[in-house]
Amino acid sequence: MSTQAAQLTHGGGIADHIHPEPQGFVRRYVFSIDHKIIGIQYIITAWVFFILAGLLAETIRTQLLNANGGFVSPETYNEVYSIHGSAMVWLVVIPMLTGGFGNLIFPLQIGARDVAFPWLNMLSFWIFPVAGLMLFSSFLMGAPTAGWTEYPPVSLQGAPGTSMWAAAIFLVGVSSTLTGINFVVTLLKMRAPGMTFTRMPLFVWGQFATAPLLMIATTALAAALAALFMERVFGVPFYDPTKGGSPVLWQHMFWFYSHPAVYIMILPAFGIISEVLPTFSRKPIFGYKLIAFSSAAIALAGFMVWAHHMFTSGLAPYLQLPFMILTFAIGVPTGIKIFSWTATLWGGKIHLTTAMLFAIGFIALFTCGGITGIFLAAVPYDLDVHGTYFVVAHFHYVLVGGSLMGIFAGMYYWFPKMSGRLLNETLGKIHFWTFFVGFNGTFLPMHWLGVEGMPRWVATYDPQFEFWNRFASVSSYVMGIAILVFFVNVVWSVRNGKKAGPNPWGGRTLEWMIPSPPHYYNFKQIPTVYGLPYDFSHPLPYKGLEDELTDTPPVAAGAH
Amino acid sequence: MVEHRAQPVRLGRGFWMVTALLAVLGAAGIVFWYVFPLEQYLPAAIVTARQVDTLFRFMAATGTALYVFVLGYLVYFALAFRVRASDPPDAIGLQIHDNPKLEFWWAIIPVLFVILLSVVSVRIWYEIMLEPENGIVVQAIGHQFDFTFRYPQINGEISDEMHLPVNVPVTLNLTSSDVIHSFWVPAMRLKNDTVPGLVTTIRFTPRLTGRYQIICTQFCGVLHSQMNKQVLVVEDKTAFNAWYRGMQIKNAHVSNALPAAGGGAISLAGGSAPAGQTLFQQKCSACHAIGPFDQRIVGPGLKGVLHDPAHPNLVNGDPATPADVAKILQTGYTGSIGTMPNATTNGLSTQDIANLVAYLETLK
Amino acid sequence: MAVASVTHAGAGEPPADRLYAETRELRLQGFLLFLISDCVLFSSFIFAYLYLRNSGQGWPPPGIKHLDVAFAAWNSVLLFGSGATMHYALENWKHGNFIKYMWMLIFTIILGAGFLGGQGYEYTHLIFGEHVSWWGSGIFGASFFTLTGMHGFHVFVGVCYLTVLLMQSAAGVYTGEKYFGITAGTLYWHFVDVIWVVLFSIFYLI
Amino acid sequence: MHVDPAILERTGAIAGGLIVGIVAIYALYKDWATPGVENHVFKLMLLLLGIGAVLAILAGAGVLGNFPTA
Repeated sequence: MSTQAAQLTHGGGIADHIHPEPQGFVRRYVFSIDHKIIGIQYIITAWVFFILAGLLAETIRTQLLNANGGFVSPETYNEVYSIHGSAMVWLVVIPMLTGGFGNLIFPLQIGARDVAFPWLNMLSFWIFPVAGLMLFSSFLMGAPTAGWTEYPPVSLQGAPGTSMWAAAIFLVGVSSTLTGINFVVTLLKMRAPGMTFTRMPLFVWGQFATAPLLMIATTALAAALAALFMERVFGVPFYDPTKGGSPVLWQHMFWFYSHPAVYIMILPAFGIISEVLPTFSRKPIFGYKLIAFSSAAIALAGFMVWAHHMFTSGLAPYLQLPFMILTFAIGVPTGIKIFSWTATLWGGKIHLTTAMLFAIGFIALFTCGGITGIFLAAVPYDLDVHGTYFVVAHFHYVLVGGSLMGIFAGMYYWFPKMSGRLLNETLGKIHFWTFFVGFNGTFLPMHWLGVEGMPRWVATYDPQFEFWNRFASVSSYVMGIAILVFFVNVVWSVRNGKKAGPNPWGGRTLEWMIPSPPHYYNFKQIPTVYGLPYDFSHPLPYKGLEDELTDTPPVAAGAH
Repeated sequence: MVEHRAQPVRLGRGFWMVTALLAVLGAAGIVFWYVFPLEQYLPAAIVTARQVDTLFRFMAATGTALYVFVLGYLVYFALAFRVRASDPPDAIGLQIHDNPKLEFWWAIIPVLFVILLSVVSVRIWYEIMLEPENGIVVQAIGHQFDFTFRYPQINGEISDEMHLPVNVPVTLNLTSSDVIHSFWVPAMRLKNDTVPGLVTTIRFTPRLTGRYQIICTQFCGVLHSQMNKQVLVVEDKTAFNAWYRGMQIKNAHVSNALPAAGGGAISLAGGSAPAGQTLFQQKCSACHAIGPFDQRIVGPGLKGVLHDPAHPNLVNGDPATPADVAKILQTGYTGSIGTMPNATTNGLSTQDIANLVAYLETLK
Repeated sequence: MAVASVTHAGAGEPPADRLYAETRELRLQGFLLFLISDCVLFSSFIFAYLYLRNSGQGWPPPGIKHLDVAFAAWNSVLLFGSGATMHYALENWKHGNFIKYMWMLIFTIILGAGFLGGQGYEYTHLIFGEHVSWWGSGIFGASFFTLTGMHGFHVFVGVCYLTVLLMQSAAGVYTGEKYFGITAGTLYWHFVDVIWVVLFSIFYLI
Repeated sequence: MHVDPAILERTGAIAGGLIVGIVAIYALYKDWATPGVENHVFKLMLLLLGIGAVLAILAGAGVLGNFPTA
């Protein structure tokens, strides 16, 4: 079917259908089927888990203040970093970017009244906090200790909590899969009239590249986890070599999911950046099509490189080269994106708001993480630094310097659409600079710690590394303070922040054309789209939005 | 959007000055990585370690240069094009959508770089993979939580230090008795996992005498952090031979984890190979392939176990004798390469054992 | 244009109710995507099975009895037949022969239940037969019972769903153009069949 | 007289396989022109169903999967 045919048109269809507004606190704010409320629920839940996982991170750094540890026992330490990793990946970054900002923003940006399956949406949200609690409750019965990757056979020896971990991650997977299905259908079927693929905002493109990954890759992980669970609980041999199983099988199945998962965690952040940059440069994004299609290319290629996590796992040598070269190749579309973002700044009228600072910080830090990623993709060098702190530094530059910075940019940019108010800019700038300094202080030294021979997953380490570890730990406390500032800012601004009005930033995508926070039905009338949103010198490419900011009732409200 | 094409898109003097500055900084970065004395911080103990360093210098230099430019332009643009107080509130930037020529070039340049990097890495990869096979064969076995080492003609497992002669090619067979560990010597810039039920091999040639730390880099249990106590000693030939002979004498009495045969030796006379073959299919082939030693299922492959002198022996330096095999079949085996149940568990009569040995004799 | 796409997806003539037609379109796509991800779940386990199977050891492992191909073939025919009947159930619905539709649905349910019975019979023989190969006993049991068990569960769910469908149809829930439930049931049932085609060949034939 | 159940199963498999296969292919031929997403899926499924029937026939006839039962 053609792109056009996939879109809605007016005349008695979904485009003009408005559900009656749900009444009562529970139906509105707890078991709500409104994508905006669900998005906010996701974001809040994810931040709560972020606090817990962040405390675990500070525990890790405190343990590493001294070469011989001593803050917590090695057992506890192993549990702490395992849960820290799992929680940050599955309970914070992925839900925040897909379920959270995805739900909150992209239906608005494509001019829809809700996602395709609101009830499914509610279901997949409510699975998520349950799974999160299960994950953290594994502490009570002895949490998993083998890191977020839980390689067998050592994870087969792990404490009972490991089974709980597997079950929890399985549930998160179900939630993501449902979200993925929901988003794909919404994106294919519920775009406003005239919103062709090449007119979609880039955040939508980010979600569009991510949703299929959520839908497909996560299921592969579900299988691996189910097998691990069965082997641990019922003794069904899949991974145990003494029963004919293969430990390497887990690594294949796990990374076949977890490499796409890396893109699940970064592509939506790319999208956020690609919205923030043009808005605050008052300038079209540079090379719209390149950015959009490179997202798709990265998502696709993400399925073909998983074994680059397994260069030292006894993988057949002839398999190493294709995976190495394919991984190098992914650097190309990523590099193109970075160049395009940088070029977007050139000749703009740049407003250095907090969101913009975070966007620029994102490019700076993510580029560093990307370059070290190329290092690790080169087999000969990976054979050296694999499993060392160099790897830790690399993926924290990508996930904290990349995804988390993107999330912060999104928080400052779209906070009006959640609360109707602006976050405080002064606190925001303090937050940015302390975070930026603290982040680099924490993770930059890890590069040379790894190269000089400090392995991952260690509760104690060689005294020669003590200085830089202390440096990193102290800097991590600075990061902690920055996060504190952020939460103070949020809590304060929800009540006392400056009223935002519909469009505080001069944005041109559809979500800025309607009041903040939007009505439950989003649009009084579904607009018709005539072009890309980013032409600042043009009149807005939308029709049918005249009444949005007046108090006329919505068209066809209460129909059906 | 046609009217925007008309807009003058001119790069100002500031841009070129900044570009020049960044070029200087980038060049400085490149020079830095090529003069940086890596080996002062981490000696290159084996031949290929220097190639890995070459690769590292290459990637670090190009990466730094690239990063300097991205970061520099980022900061410069952000400052140079920020809104001034003088700007009207609705001021907009230059409405440039794209620039095909520019995009073409910055798509092509990374592609070329990727090709170049692939060529470099593949060449170095070959040098690592194609290290000579002749020379000394050592087996390193990962345990929770240490490594042990087996040498030809030395009984038992050496668990404190791993000795190697300098300038002699080494074939290191890695395996594990419990979970996945990873054998890493930072000074060798080389690591590989020790996977239970699998034998992985790395080859290298030590080029510097000295003592180097062996570190486990794959989480293997609660004391993983402690699994870095072993030392790799690279020493000259005479010192190595002295140590080697010393170990042979010291471990002469070590029984190689092979318990004394209960109930005296089994008479292997009258063993029938065909009967043994059927038996092998039923009782043994679940764990043992009829293939080379490396072809692991659970236990090692048994092809040529009694003939091939190059077969990594089950027990010690001497090629396994029928009596050894009979003992193992009778009393079972517990050691670094795994665990094998004894005759009672396997339900083997002495005649069965005789048949099996007779069959194994036929595997040449 | 959307009208066109919607009518195409339906049985033929343009639908009376535009909102239903578009909602149906969404549900259809969602359901297909669900089947795709379910397919990935099966594929992962199949990958695991083939990976373990080729990990050096002969197959099936010594001491494990070969599966009873003749019986499995017969049993598979039951399931495949149910696929055919289900297809004609939908066809009959589209052409408005309600009675035939009901009969076809009933046949489908019977055949599906028959397949489940056959699987139960096979399981009991494998588990209590002379060559014990329960799933704790090794990778053969693990992969065989996991995959066929998973598929059996899908069949079970399908039978239940079709039964509900039968009752709903009897109660006249589905009318004229509004029969997405039946379409979904057919899709799901076909999916279960096709998965079995794969499992049958990888476990019994190669 | 006593009949080996395997014979019955095999004949049943062949006969049933023939019926299902013919029905599936015929349905496929009839639906060939139908437009729309789910109809395309149906056609794919019918094709695979036919293949399944063929496999069943071959298995029943002992062409495929005739292992020496250990």
